[in-house]
Amino acid sequence: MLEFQFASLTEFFEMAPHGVYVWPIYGLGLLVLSGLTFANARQHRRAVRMIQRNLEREETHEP
Amino acid sequence: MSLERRMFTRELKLIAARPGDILKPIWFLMLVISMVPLALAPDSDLLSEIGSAMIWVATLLALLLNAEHLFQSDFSDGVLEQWLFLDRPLVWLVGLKLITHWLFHVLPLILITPIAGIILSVPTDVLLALLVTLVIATPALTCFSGLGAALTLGSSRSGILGVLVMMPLFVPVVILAAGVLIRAMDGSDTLPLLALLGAFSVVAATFVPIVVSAAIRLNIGGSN
Amino acid sequence: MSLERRMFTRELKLIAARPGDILKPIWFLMLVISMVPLALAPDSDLLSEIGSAMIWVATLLALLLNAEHLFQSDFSDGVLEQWLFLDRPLVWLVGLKLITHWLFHVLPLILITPIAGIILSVPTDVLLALLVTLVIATPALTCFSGLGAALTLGSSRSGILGVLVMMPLFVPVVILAAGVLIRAMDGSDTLPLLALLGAFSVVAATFVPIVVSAAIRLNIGGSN
Amino acid sequence: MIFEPIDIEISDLSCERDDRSLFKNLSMTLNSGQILRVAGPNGAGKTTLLRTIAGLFDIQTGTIRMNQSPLTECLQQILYIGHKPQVTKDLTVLDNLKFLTGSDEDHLKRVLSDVGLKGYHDSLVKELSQGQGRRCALARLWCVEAPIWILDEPYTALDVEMVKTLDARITSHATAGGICLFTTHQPPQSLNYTTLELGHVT
Amino acid sequence: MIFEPIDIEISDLSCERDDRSLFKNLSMTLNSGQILRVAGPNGAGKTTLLRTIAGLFDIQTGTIRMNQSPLTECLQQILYIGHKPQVTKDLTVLDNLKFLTGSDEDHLKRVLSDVGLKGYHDSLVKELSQGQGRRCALARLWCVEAPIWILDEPYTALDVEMVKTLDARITSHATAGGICLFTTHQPPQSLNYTTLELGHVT
Amino acid sequence: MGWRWFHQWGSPRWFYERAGRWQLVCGWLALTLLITGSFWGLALAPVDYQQGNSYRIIYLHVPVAFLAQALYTAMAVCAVVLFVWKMKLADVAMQSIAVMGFAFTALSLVSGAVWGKPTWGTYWVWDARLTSMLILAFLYLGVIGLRAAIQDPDQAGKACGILVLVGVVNLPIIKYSVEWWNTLHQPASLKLTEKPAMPASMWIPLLINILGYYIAAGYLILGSMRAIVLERERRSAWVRELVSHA
Ligand code: HEM
Ligand SMILES: Nc1ncnc2c1ncn2[C@@H]1O[C@H](COP(=O)(O)OP(=O)(O)OP(=O)(O)O)[C@@H](O)[C@H]1O
Ligand SMILES: Nc1ncnc2c1ncn2[C@@H]1O[C@H](COP(=O)(O)OP(=O)(O)OP(=O)(O)O)[C@@H](O)[C@H]1O
Ligand SMILES: [Mg+2]
Ligand SMILES: [Mg+2]
Repeated sequence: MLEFQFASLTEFFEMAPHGVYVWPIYGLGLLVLSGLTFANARQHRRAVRMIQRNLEREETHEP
Repeated sequence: MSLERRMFTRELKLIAARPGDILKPIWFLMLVISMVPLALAPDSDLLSEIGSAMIWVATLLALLLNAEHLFQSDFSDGVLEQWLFLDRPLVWLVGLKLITHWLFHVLPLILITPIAGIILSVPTDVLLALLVTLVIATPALTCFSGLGAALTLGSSRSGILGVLVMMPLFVPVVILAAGVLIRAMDGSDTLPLLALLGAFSVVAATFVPIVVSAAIRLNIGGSN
Repeated sequence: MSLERRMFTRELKLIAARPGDILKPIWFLMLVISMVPLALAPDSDLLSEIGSAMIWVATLLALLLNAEHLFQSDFSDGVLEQWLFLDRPLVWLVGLKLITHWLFHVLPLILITPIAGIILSVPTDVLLALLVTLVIATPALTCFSGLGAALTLGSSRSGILGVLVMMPLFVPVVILAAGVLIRAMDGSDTLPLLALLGAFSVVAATFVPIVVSAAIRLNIGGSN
Repeated sequence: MIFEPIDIEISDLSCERDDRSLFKNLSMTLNSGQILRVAGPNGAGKTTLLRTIAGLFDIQTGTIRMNQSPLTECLQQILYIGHKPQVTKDLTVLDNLKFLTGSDEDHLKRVLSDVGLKGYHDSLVKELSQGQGRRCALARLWCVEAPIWILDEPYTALDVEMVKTLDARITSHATAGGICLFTTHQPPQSLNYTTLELGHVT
Repeated sequence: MIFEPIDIEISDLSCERDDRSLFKNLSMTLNSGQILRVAGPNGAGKTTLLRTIAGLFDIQTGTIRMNQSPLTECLQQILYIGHKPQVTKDLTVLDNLKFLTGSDEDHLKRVLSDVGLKGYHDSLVKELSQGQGRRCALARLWCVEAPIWILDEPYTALDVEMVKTLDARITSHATAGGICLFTTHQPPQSLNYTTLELGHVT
Repeated sequence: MGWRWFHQWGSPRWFYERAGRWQLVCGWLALTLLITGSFWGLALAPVDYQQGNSYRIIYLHVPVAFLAQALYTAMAVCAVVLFVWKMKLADVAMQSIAVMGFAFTALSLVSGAVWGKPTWGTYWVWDARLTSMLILAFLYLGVIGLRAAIQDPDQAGKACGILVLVGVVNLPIIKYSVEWWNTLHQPASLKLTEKPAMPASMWIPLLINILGYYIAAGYLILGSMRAIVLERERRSAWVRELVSHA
């Protein structure tokens, strides 16, 4: 039941005649998922950095 | 003078002071309507086919432009926050405001549509159906755009944001109205659809003021 | 930092602070475009016939919404009157402002039209012609709406009034653009009309800033 | 006219804004006849406190009660005049006051001459000078029967004479058993008041 | 820094607004180092006069010349701060000042700590209190090299401390050979100025 | 026990600490499922005799479309929780779900449109399902736009909550009216393929991917919620301690 449906890898990537439709979509899906992951990580990092900056600021103001 | 009459006369005075508030949307409507034949070829069959739909869309847009200012200037002048100190529930005042808005700002737009219909050569019976749908549907549209306006009071340059936020909610109304118009062109029975539209408006007019007053209270809380 | 760079960075900062200023017109455009089929029947033949004209009208409206704020908030904050004290002629600053406006607020609208074209099933070659007309015609439209915005600075709730005042000036542009689109649908030669459109834009871009700066000076004189 | 006795009881009120604590565990009672000036440097939280008491800014922690009942039920007892103009620029002076106070025209005209706007009743507010606009907003103090006045920088843009007139009006309000809370940076000369100092921040 | 000698010559200036004559045949000369307070009750025409001198309001009759040349050619010499906020609410304090003054960031940060806005440089102006917003607008006085200052009610909403700071700044500007025109209703204590009284009207 | 469990969600700290672990689990699980499902769908599943290879888009399109709709419901639940129990975490969830929801809606629109080209010969038709999906995208956009426009986070949260709830009341009405609009006049000339009697080797990977995308959405939402919690709680002692140790 589970066998590779294409004769060769090139044929797999060609996915004749619909490769141009299928692959970009999966590429886009990957892009969206990884993009969101990355964006979350960045937002987290920025929050941490902002809090650190605030802490430092307070230290300089305190004495 | 009762508070209700005061609000009413104030609205009239405001209109007298800024007639543009009423005239602008009418003007806008007429301009959109006259741009359409210019941008299309002057083919009157095509025009009369799409005419009534165009008038609906244009009226919708004019309505939205109208609603943009529903609460904004009173809010930034600090007059809106004075509503909280009046001895009427806020919902009541909001309802009153929406009613006067419909009367003074929406009704004139509806009354102007026959002219637009003539420009786009819309057949008379369809025009009649158009007028009826507008009268029945606009209360719901007014309520929704009021909600949009109230929700976005807190942002400094909301402009048409409130309207955009509410646009998806207009879809059922537009579709129902389009249905009425299509049936009117066919000559088939429009009553069931009109009843549905009416029900929509009644429900909106009942519940939306409550939500609007919550939104207003919310936004007053955050301002200075 | 030179004044020109300061104005430019300020514009960028403002966009970052209120991304809505750019996004709202785009959003508006898409909503108008999707309202049209809802109000009409979902008939793709009819749609593709009127599609490009609808996109033109909708883009025009989005542009107007855009221009509404061109000078208004700077005027009421009192920042605009500070322009008079800068060591550049006012015309120069106005021209700069109009250019940045076109770049940051109009160009994005043009770039979004292909999507609108797909939704309304506009054929590809017509879509291309549409894009070209938009790029050529919008400088003129931007100038005119800037003039409208400047003329109505004095009235407290000008809103889109200024733009409406200018609408008659848009008519020749719309007619020329419609001509280009109709010829593109036919497959005939569009070049002469495009040249005419281009000439219109060049003339507008040369002279309108002078008039705009006069209008601004006028309105500053009347305010407190 | 004499007001019913009234009291405002503030207990344990705290407020934090923009990550900074403005006031903490503020408790006090205001009684009929009291005039309270909220003082403090720019950004201390005076406006925020006044808006909280007026019910325009949500209480973060603590309670405010008027005559034992919660604030939200007594808002009609309050007259609040804040930073914002509180009047509509495109309406005439008279129309603005008619809407806000509900008084009749004759009374309003008398009030307008009290606040030095005689002859300006059918000017649009946008045609007035800064100080005249403030006078128009303050004219409400001569019309309304609310016992609790909350005034945020009422003296802004007023000339010396109008400052005196306003002082006199506040005093007579307190004498009649009303309460007045206000803020200002220049301590008024001809007024008897207690001061609440909000912390130094800027 | 010392300014070049400068003079403003006003002759026969008259203005009528809203059917009322505000000032008539006003003539005077302002020289380097002079501080002039324009006084008068609300609606006397102080703002109108200041805006006329700043070139923002058209001269109705009379002439204004600066160093013998007409006003319109010398506008870059003027720094005008009026009733309006003069800053953009949606931008940060720093961005506003960068645009208005063209100074660099380090200098601006020093200025901000001078006007008591230390640590607020990247707050949006709309998040500031009333007085903090005014401080931001006034910070320009610490940056700009224009010799002629025209300030319309600069003390509005400022607390006592900031009033002193501003007085000191105006004094040092005059010492450097600049000219300052301003209006206010509370005469500032620690400032040497001459007064121009505009007619009583209200 | 149930009540205490519910209460814990009121504590941002508790959430922040747990969510880190759940996120990790979800992430790896989703990755495994998605790789398995997608590879199976792309390479191992048999070719559709009608549509050829283009049908393989189904393994992305359908899960994403399901998710787009489910997330709006989730957002509405959060709005209710926000208003009834005043739970701040619900607002945080609403904020992150709006973004993810819009992303998935857009993805399903694009994947559907691209799929439409080989099957229908056009990118877009005004089919009922497509239209209501477009409107769903606008609804998400409204929530995002409203939040971005209002400065104060608490206020923005409440305003968005109102909008979401009004939207959820309208969603069935929209869906119903759009369907009715589309079938009113002309029978839809093109239809989404009716559910074919798929062989197991076709639907098993679909099921795997559906599960995978749901878990991936969970992973993404948890991640963005953690960031937002940290930002909003920046003043509290536990966050300061956490950051200064980091
Ligand atoms: C922009 C275009 C499209 C959009 C917005 C869209 C949207 C959707 C939605 C929302 C669903 C979920 C329906 C549900 O909840 O039951 C769905 C399912 C599905 N779509 Fe699409 N679709 C699009 C184009 C297509 C195309 C071109 C095809 C194939 C020819 C397709 C095939 C399917 C299939 C097979 C399902 C699963 C059917 C089911 O389980 O009910 N879609 N689509
Ligand atoms: N809209 C806002 N958003 C966020 N923070 C704000 C907002 N308005 C004020 N603040 C903050 O709250 C603090 C107190 O502001 P408030 O307006 O109560 O001060 P104030 O005492 O009235 O000052 P002033 O004398 O300048 O009027 C300010 O320091 C400011 O940083
Ligand atoms: N926009 C306007 N249109 C018409 N008349 C105006 C306008 N602005 C002001 N005036 C009139 O001009 C007069 C002077 O106004 P101005 O603003 O110069 O007064 P001012 O001395 O600055 O008063 P204040 O102390 O209140 O600021 C006012 O009495 C007013 O009636
Ligand atoms: Mg204050
Ligand atoms: Mg003045």
